[in-house]
Amino acid sequence: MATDPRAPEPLSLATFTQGIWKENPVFVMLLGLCPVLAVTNTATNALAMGLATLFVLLCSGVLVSLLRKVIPKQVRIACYIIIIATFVTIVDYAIQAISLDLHRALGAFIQLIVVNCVILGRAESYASKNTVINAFVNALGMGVGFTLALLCLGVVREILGFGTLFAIELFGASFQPWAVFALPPGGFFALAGWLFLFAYIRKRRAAAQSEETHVA
Amino acid sequence: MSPDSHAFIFLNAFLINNFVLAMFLGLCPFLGVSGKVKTAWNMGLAVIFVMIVSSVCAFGINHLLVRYNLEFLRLICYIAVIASAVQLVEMFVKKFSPALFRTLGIFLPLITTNCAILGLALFQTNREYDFTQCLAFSLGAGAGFTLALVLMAGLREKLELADVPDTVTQAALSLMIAGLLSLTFMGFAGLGG
Amino acid sequence: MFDLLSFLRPSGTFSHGIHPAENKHYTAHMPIRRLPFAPELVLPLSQHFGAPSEAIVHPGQEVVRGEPIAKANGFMSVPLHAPATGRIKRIELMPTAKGPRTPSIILEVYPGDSQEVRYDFPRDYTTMEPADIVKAVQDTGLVGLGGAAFPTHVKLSPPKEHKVHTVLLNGCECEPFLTTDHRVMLEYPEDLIRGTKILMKALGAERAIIGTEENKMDAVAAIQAVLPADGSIEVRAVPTKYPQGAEKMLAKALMGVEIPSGSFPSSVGLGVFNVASTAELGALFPHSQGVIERVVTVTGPGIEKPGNYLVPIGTPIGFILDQLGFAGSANTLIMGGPMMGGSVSSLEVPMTKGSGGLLVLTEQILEQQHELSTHPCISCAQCLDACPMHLNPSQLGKLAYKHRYEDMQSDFHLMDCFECGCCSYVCPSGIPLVQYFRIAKSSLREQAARERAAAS
Amino acid sequence: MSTAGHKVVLHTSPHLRETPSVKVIMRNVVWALLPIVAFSVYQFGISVLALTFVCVGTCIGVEHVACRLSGKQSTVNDWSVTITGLLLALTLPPGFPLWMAAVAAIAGVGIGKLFFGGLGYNIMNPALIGRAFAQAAFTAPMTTWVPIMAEDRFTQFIPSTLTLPFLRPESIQPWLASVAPDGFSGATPLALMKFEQVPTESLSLLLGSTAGSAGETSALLIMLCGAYLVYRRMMDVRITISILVVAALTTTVFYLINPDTYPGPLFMLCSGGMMLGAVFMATDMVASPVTPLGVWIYGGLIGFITIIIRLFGGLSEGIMYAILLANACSPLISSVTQPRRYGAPSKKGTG
Amino acid sequence: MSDETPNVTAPALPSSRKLITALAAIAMISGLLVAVTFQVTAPVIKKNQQEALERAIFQVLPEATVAANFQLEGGQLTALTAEQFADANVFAGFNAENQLVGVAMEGAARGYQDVVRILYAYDPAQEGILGFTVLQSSETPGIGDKVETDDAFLANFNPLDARLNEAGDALANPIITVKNGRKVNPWEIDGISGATITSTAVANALNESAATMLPTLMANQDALVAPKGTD
Ligand SMILES: Cc1cc2nc3c(=O)[nH]c(=O)nc-3n(C[C@H](O)[C@H](O)[C@H](O)COP(=O)(O)O)c2cc1C
Ligand SMILES: Cc1cc2nc3c(=O)[nH]c(=O)nc-3n(C[C@H](O)[C@H](O)[C@H](O)COP(=O)(O)O)c2cc1C
Ligand SMILES: Cc1cc2nc3c(=O)[nH]c(=O)nc-3n(C[C@H](O)[C@H](O)[C@H](O)COP(=O)(O)O)c2cc1C
Ligand SMILES: Cc1cc2nc3c(=O)[nH]c(=O)nc-3n(C[C@H](O)[C@H](O)[C@H](O)CO)c2cc1C
Ligand code: SF4
Ligand code: SF4
Ligand code: SF4
Ligand code: SF4
Ligand code: FES
Repeated sequence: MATDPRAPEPLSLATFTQGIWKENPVFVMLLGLCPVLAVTNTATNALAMGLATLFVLLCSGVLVSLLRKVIPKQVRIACYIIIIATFVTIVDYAIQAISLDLHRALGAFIQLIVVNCVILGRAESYASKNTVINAFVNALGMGVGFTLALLCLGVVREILGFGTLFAIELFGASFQPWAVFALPPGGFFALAGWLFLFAYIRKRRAAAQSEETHVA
Repeated sequence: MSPDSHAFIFLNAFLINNFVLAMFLGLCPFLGVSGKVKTAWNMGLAVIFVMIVSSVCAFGINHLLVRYNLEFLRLICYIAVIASAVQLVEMFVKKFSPALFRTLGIFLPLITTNCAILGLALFQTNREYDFTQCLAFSLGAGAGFTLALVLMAGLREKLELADVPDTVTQAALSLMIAGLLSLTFMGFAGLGG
Repeated sequence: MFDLLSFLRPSGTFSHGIHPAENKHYTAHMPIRRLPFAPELVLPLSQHFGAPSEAIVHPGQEVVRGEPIAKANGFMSVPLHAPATGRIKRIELMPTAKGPRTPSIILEVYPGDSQEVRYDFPRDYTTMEPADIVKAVQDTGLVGLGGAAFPTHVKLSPPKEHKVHTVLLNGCECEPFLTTDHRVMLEYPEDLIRGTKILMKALGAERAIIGTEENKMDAVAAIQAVLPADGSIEVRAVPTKYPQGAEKMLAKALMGVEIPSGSFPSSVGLGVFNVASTAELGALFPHSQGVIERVVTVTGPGIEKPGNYLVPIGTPIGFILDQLGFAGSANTLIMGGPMMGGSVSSLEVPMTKGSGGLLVLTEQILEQQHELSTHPCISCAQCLDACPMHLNPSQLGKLAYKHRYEDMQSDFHLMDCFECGCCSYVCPSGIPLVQYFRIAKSSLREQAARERAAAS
Repeated sequence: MSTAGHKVVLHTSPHLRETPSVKVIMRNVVWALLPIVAFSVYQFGISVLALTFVCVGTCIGVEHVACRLSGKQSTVNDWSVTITGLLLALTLPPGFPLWMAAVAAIAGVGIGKLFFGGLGYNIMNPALIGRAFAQAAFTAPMTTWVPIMAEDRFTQFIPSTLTLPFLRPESIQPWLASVAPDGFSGATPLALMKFEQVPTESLSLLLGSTAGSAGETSALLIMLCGAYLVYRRMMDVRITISILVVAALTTTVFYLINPDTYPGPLFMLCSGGMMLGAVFMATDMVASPVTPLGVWIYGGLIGFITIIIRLFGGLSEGIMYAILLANACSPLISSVTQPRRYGAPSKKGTG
Repeated sequence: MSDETPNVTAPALPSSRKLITALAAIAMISGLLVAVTFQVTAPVIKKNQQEALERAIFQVLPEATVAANFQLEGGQLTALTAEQFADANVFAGFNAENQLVGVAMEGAARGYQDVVRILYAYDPAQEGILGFTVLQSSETPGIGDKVETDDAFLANFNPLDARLNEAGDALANPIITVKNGRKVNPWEIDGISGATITSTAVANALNESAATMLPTLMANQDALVAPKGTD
C-alpha cells in the first residue's frame, strides 16, 4: 500500500473511543441520519437498529480489511457495497426470524442500512487501510457510538411520546404523552435539541477553560 | 380518491407522506445540499431523474427475481443495478448534453446510493405497485423531495442574514427548520381521503 | 404604505416616495433678505463636483467683488469669484461640510467698502453659438445649486449621440423646511425665464417645462405671468411628495419616461436643471458675472430668526448663527435639508455654492428619534413601499449588516440607490439603512479602485 | 446668543423620521387584540382569562429568561412577544389545560422564535408554531370543545383547565351534561360541516355564538379590530384581502359544482380560524414576503391551501397549516418577485 | 477534446480479467452467504408469520381454539391447508367442540394518515361483527390508536349488526360511523370524539369488506368446516 497516503494506524484506545465521542457518526459527523430519525420513536427500535448497524459495521469492516489486498482499487466501491448488502440481507432475515413485530416497526430501514453513509464511509476510509484487529475495534467503536446516539434519541422520544421506556410504563395511566415526539417532527426536534445541548456544553466548557487560562 | 389511484400515489409521496419530512428518506443530501436555492433546484431535478431511472430498473429486476424465486437477492441486485444504471445514464447525458450534465452531473454520484433512491425501490416493491403506479410514485417522491429541499434552502438563505444564537450550530438549525417543515406538512394528512 | 389604489390614481408623479411633514411655514412667506458680510470669508477651492479650481491670487493681494480669484482646472471644473472686496489673507487647509480639510482661500472683507459689483461685461446670448455659450457658462462658475454642485456647463455638453429636446427645470424643492427655490421662483421669475432660454439655446432644445410641487402655486402664478408667448416654456405643478425633486422622479412625473439605470437624463433627450441655478444663470450671464452669493434658507426649530437670506459664498456658519440667534446649547447643523443634507462638524465650515439650506435641529428633537434605533428588520416592507427607485432596502440592509456588499451590488442593485433616505425615514425598526448603503458603496468603490490599481 | 461654547452634534441623514416604531406598532396590535380577548372571556368565562394569562405570561417569561441566559438585553418590552401570547391563547380551545398551554407557549417562543435569533428572524409565525406543536403533542385536548355562555362560567373553571401538569385532562362529559343538558354536539361548525354536512347559520358565525377556539368566534369583531389596525396603517391589508378573496373564489367553484356537499363562501370565510388567521396571523410581517406582488401571492396561497385542506384534507380546519406553509414559502416568493427597479434595462438589453 | 474537464491520465488499469474475477468472487461469496441465511431463516420466518396471523385470529375470536384457512374467490369457498395461509382470505375459528364460533376476514380503508388494515370477526349465527384488531396503521399514537383501546368504541361490537338483505346479495344496512353519542341503530358505530376519522376508516373497512364478502360467504356457509386431522 505504498501509494496510500495514510499508513495503517497503530491500535490504541482512541481507535475505539473516537467513534463514540470525538467522531460520533450522528452527533458530530451527521451521517446516517435517516435511520436515526426514522426508527427512534421507541428505545427498543433504536436499540435494535443500533445493534443491526453494529453487526453490519463489524462484519463488513472485518471482511473489507481481510480482502483489502485482494480487491483491486478500481472496483473497490462496488465490492464494498456487495459485501455490505450481503450482511444487511442477513440481518434483515435474522430480525424477521427473531420478531416480526420488530421487523415491521423498523420497516425498510433495516435494508436501508446498505446505503448508510457511516458504513461505506468506514469501509472506504478505515477498514480498507488498516489491519483486521484495528478495523474490528474501530467498527465496534463506531457501532457503539451510533447505537448510543440512537438510544439518546429513542429514550427521549419514547419517554415523552409514550410515557414508557422499553415498553415499560413509567408514570402511570394518567400521564399525558406528548405525541409529537412519536411523530416525524419530534424526531427532528429531538436531534436538534441534542445538538443544541452539546453545543451549549461545549461553549460552557470553552468559556470555563478560557477563564482558567486567564486566571493562570 | 382510491388509495391505488395514480393521483393519490403521487399526492401521498409528494405531500402527505413526504419522502424527506415524514418518511425520513434522503436526509443526508437534504441537509447537505440545501444551502442555496439554485443548487437545491438542480439537485431536486437530479433526484427526480434518478428516481425515475431507478424506479424503472427496480421494477424490471423485481420482475425477474420473482420469476426465478430469487427474492433474497433483491437488495444486492437493486443496489448494484441502480448504481450502474445511473452511471450509464450519466455517461449518456455527459456525451449528448454537456449543459445538462453540468447542472445535474455533480449531484449524481451523491445521490445514486442514498436512502431516498433505494427506499423508493423497496417501497414500491413492498406495496406491489404496477409499472405506471411506480412512475407516479417516483415522480411524487422526487417532487416531494424537491419541494422540501427548495423550501429548506429558501429558509436557510434567509437565516444566513439572521442573528442566530451562537449555540445553535448549522446542523441544529437545519434540523429545526426541517422539524418545523415536518410539523407544517402534517396539515396535509388525510388529503384526498 | 400599503398603497392599494395607487394604480388607479392618475399619474403625473412617480410611484412610491413619502410625505414628510413639510415644515416650510417657518420661511415660505419670508422675502429674500441680504445677510451682512462676515469679517472673513472661507472659499474652498473645491466647492463642486470635479477637479478643484486653481487659485490665481496670492496672499496679501487685494480683490474686488466679482473678480475671478481661481480658474477652472480643465473642463470638469469651474472658476471662483471674489464674493466681497477685500484682501486675500491666506491660502490654507480649512474644514468643509464634507469633513476633510481642503485648500481654501481666506478673504478678509473690507468693512467700509460699499460692496457693489463693479465687474460687469455685457453680452447677448441670442447671438452666440451654443459652444460659446457653454464656455461662457463655465466662466460664470455656475454649478448646480440643487445640491449636487455639478458644473452646469458640463450638463450643457451632453454626449454626441444624445439629442436633448426638452429642458426640465426642477423647482420641486421636495426637502422639508427648505424654501430657497420657492422664493427664487416667486421673486426672480424673469431671471428664471432668461436662464431657461439660455439653457435651451445652448442645448438646442425646443421645449422647456418648469416643474414644481403643488404646494407652491403662488410661484406657478408668478412664473405664468412672464412666460414667453410662443409656448416653448410651460410651468406645471406636480403632486407634493418626496423625493419629487430627484431628476429621475421629475422626468417620470413630467414626461412619463424613466431615465435608464446608470445613464444621464440626456439619454432620453432631457436636460434637468435646478430653478435657482437657472435664475442665477439668467441674472449673471448677460453681465458675464460669476457666482458670488446664493439664496440660503436658514431655518429649523433651533433658529431664532429663520428666513431666506442672500448669503455671500464663504460665509462661515458660526457667523450666520451669531447673526440669527439659535436655541439650545447643542445642535445638529445640517447643510441642506433634513432628508439628504449632511451635518457639519464645525462652526468654521463656510456656506458654499451647493448649499441651499442651513437647518438647525436641537438635540432634543434628535434624541426623541434615538428611541427608534433598537430592532432588527421585521420585514414590514414599508421601505419597499417607500423606495422611489423600487429597490429592496430591507434585503439590502440585511446584506449590509452581514457585510455582503458584493451581493448587494450584483443581486439587489445597490448602485441604483441615490440615497434619498425614504427607506430610513419609514423604517419602524430604526435601521440606518442609508448609512449602511453609503458605507457599502464606498467600500465597493474602494475595492474597485484597488483592483484597478492592481490590474494596471 | 453667542456661538462660543456651542456644541455641534453630528448626525447622518435622514435626520428626521416620523414612523411609529416597532414598539408602537406592536402595542397597537395588542390594543386591537384586547377586545377579541374580552369577548372571548365574556363567552367562555374565567377559563379563557386564565388561559390568556398563562400564555402571555409564559411567552414573556421564556423570552426574558432566554435573553438573560444569552447575556442580551431583554426584548420583552417591544411587545411583540405579548402579541404572540395573546394570539396563541386565542387559537387554543377554551378548556385547554393550562399546563399544556404553557408548553405550547414555550414551544412557540422557544423553537419558533428565539432559536432563530428572536424578533425579526423567525421563519414562521411563533404563535402558530406553538399551536401546531400543541396540536401534534396533545391532539385530543386540542379538539375538545365546550359550549359558549355556560351558566356559571364566571365562577367556575372548565374542569379540564386546571389539569395538573403532565397529567391527562379528566373527561369533561359530566360537566358538559350539567351545563348543556339539551345535548351539546361537541363539534365546531367546521367539523359539523365536514363530518356531518350540517351547516351553521351565517349570523351565528358573524356574531360568534358557536363553539370553537377561544378567539375564532365572532368574525365581525375580528374584522372591526383589524380595521382599526388598517386605519392606523399598521397591518398589511393586502394579505387579508387576498386570502379572503382567493378562499371565497375557491369555495365558490366547488359550491357551484355541488352545493349539497360543499359549503358556500360565506360559511367558509366566517367559520373557524379563517378570520383571525387572515387578519392577525398571516399579516405577521416577519414571516411574510416583502415584495408587493409577493404579498398577493402569499395571501392567495394561504386562501387556497386552507380551502383545500378544509374540503379534502383529513382535518376540518386548515388555516394554521396553510399559514405555516406560506411562511415557509415566503423567502422563495420574495426572491422571485423582486420589484422591477426604476430605470431597469428592458429584459432583452441585459443579455 | 471538446470537453472542458482536464484530461487526467488514468492510472494504468490492471487487466480487466483481474477486476472481473475479483468482483465475481466477491459476488459469489455474498450470494452464498445470503442463500445460506435465507435457507436457515425461511422456515422460522414462515412460522412467525403464521403465528402472528393466528394470534390475530384468536384475538378477534377469543372462543376459538382452532383456525382453518379458506379462500373465497369467484363465488367459491375453498379450504386451504395450514401452510397455504398466505393465500387465504377467510379464516374460520372453531371451539373445542369443533363448532364454528366465527369467521375472521380482512378489511382496509383510508384513515387519517394512511391506510388502516384490520382483521375483523363475523358471526354467521348472529349475523353481526364481533370485534376487530388492527393489522397495520400509521394513525397518530394517542388518537387514532384509540380504536383498539377505547372501551366505549369497542362496545359497538357486541355485536354490530351486519345482516344481509332479503335477497342475500348485499348488506341490509350500510355500516356507518356517527358522531360520538349519536348512535341509535345497531348497525351504526359510535365514533370516538377526536378520532372521528379513524373511526370512520374502521366503519368503511368493515362496510366494504362485509358487503363484498358476506353474500358469497353466507351462500357457502356449509363449506366452513373444521379442518380434519386436528386435535
Ligand atoms: C433624492 C433626491 C432629491 C432631489 N430633490 C431635488 C429637488 O427637490 N430640487 C432640485 O432642484 N433638485 C433635486 N435633486 C437633484 C436633482 O436630481 C438634479 O440633480 C437637479 O435638479 C439638477 O439641477 P442642478 O444641477 O441645477 O442642481 C434631488 C436629487 C435627489 C437624489
Ligand atoms: C379596542 C381598543 C382599546 C384601546 N385601549 C387603549 C388604552 O387603554 N390605552 C391607550 O393608551 N390606548 C388604547 N388604544 C389605542 C388608542 O386608541 C390609541 O390609538 C393609541 O393609544 C395610540 O398609541 P400610539 O400613539 O402610541 O400609537 C386602544 C385601541 C383600541 C382599538
Ligand atoms: C397531529 C394530529 C393527529 C391526528 N391524528 C388523528 C388520528 O390518528 N385519527 C383521527 O381520527 N383523527 C386525527 N386527527 C384529527 C383530529 O383529531 C380530529 O379527528 C378532527 O378534528 C375531527 O374532530 P372530531 O373527531 O372531534 O369530530 C389528528 C389531528 C392532528 C392535528
Ligand atoms: C399585524 C401583526 C400581526 C401579528 N401576528 C402575529 C402572529 O400571528 N403571531 C405572532 O407570534 N406574532 C405576531 N405579531 C407580532 C410579531 O410580528 C411577532 O411576535 C414576530 O413574529 C416575532 O418575531 C404580529 C404583529 C403584527 C403587527
Ligand atoms: S431637497 Fe435636495 S433636491 Fe430637493 S430641493 Fe432641496 S436640495 Fe434640491
Ligand atoms: S435611500 Fe436608496 S434604497 Fe432607500 S429609498 Fe432611497 S433610493 Fe431607495
Ligand atoms: S450611486 Fe448613488 S451615491 Fe453614487 S453617485 Fe450615484 S446617486 Fe450618488
Ligand atoms: S428595513 Fe425597516 S422598513 Fe424595511 S422591512 Fe425592515 S423593518 Fe421594515
Ligand atoms: S442516511 Fe439517508 S441519505 Fe444518508
